Amino acid sequence: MSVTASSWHAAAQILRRDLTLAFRRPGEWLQPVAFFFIVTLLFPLALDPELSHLRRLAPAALWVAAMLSSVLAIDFLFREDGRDGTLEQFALSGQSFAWLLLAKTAAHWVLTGVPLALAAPFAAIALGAPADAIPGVLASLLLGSVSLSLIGAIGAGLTLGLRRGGALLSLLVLPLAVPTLIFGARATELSIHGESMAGPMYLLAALSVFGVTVAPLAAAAAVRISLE
Amino acid sequence: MLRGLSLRLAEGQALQLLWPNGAGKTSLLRAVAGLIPVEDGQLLWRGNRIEDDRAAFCADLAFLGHDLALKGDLTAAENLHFSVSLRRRLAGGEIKAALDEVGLGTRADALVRQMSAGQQRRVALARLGLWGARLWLLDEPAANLDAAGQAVVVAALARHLAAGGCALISTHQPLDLSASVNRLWRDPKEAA
Amino acid sequence: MNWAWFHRFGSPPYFYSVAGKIIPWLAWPAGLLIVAGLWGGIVMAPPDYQQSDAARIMYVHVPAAYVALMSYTVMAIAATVGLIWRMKVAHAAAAACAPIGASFAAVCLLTGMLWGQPMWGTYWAWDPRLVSVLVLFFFFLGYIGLRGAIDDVSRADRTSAVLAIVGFVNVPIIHFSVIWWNSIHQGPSLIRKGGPAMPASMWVPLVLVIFGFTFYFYAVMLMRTRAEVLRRDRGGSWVRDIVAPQEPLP
Amino acid sequence: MIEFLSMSGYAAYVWPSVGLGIALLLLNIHWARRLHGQAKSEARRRLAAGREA
Repeated sequence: MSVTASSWHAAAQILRRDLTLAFRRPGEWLQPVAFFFIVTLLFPLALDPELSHLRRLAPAALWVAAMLSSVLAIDFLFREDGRDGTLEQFALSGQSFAWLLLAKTAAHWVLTGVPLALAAPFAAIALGAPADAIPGVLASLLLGSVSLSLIGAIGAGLTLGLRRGGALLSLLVLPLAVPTLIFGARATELSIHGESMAGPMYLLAALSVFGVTVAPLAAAAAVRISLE
Repeated sequence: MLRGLSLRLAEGQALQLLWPNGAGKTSLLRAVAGLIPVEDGQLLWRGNRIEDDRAAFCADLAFLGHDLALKGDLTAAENLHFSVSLRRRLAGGEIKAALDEVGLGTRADALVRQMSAGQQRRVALARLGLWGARLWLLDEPAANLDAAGQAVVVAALARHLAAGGCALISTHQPLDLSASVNRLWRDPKEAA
Repeated sequence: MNWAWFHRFGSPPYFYSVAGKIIPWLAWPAGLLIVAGLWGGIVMAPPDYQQSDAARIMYVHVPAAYVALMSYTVMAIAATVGLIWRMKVAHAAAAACAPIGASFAAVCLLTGMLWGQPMWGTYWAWDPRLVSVLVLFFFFLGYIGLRGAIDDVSRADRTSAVLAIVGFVNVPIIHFSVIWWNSIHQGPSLIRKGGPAMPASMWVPLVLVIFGFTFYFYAVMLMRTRAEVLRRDRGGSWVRDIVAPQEPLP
Repeated sequence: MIEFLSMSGYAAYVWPSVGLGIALLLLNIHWARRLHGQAKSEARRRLAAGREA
């Protein structure tokens, strides 16, 4: 993957276009955030609403909800561009295909990962986390959602040729996301207890870096096959 | 699946594939573009094997398939701006001029979703000129177009060929491109 | 080095006939090794001084875990070969590995649970190795699901090959993250580490069963691959000679 | 003999495990053979259909 000035230009165009499209149709990216809220807020209803109990559960609830809503959102990542021929034009643009898909994944992260991370502190407070934990919760979900989006891009590429990704997509993506869940939930837990979350955050960052190098290549290979 | 094909295009030449439906016109165009792997055989562009330098070939290539790669929620001008920017930087006024050429100058700021199928195809045709590619691969370029729209295709092709480009065009309906196209290929079994 | 043999294996009729000849040479040693190993482990070996006779579950559990991991490795290698050299036989082999691996992973999990109940007092403990095998099991399911969801054989082959490779890259990451996770909040009461080194009367049968299972895996894998190759080439002329050799041509 | 079968009280865990292991080996052979049989019969059907056509 060779990245030149014109590839940066192309990537910026993809980001700009996807953000423009999203703002013209806000429903699509608001839905996963709403879903995230609903799932986290189901936990107190299913459990007992004692805040000290909920606090123990908060990291798990936040991260399971984040993973589910990210899988829900990822199905849209390549689907529309695949259907209307845009991905074909990406493949024929002369730019590195993996690079363009990485740009699309980045746009997707801005539209789903960032809102999710911004919503998480509210959900965390509702689950009994102290206000001091807000920066930690925000940071851990912000970083963790990067690798969730990248793993999701692989899954979205693999299921692009299918009529519906659905349950199969989650079966492919969720096992791959186990490390993200472990380190992310641990980071959130530490921040809720007011301890240093540096350790798991480094590991989350490592996962993201690894994802940036591997996921676009795998997604590009899978998408190319589905374009035939 | 296609077998035993051989064809050659020179500068300023356009070849119209008038094969019957299901003969593999689309597959041939997609294979030339590199979207489908060629199992046996080779593709040369300017004398070099395409897989040796795909980026250079893609820079010379404009592909217009069944799917127009237009976003309904973007305007015609925004769509053009995006698809050209993937390849090169645009100068001011280029998009306006290109839309004028396909007769959509007044519709530049209309959402593509609100256009008719024929108008959408014209937007896609405007893109071809902006790319500045040498080789056009057009799959049914005149689908959904009325007589005036077909004239737009013919004029665009004529400009392209006069500038030294070449084109490979598939049409199943009797589209008269004789004003610009100089070779016809009616049956995949004939050699061309 | 001469690679002609490698390319010959890419030809379905050659593979079909050679694999057919190899299978008995794998199956007989497999049967002998497994019978000898199980006999040695379950009848002859002394009971473990800590776990008593429950430790005999090991003679099924450990080899099953080993084969599950091995079949994932073989699947990823076959998928890579298929993707790089466009070799249909390799894709067929990768497809053959998944159901076998899934069944061995399932048995590994079930026997692990049967071992856990008397030893740990619970059928399921969040032991990192058990969790890793569980994730491996889900990988196999996802692979089988993806393959089944794509109708076009060639596309199914290559798409699932990408998944196999991605999963293979991730298996070690998942394994280590699970160990790390386990070390931060697992109570120490459940899992006893190692115990004393085993006497030869215990580990020799275990090694025999592991070798036996390995031979068995390759035999069954080749059987499935042959079936898969036959199914894909069902219109080919060599298939006609196999399924209806006596009938004269019209 | 009964002492051996009782596995010093762990019979309920040991024997099902051994059973699972043996069932696993037999079933995998059975499935592989069935797959082969299906592939053959399908090829035969195709061949017959090809001759009639």
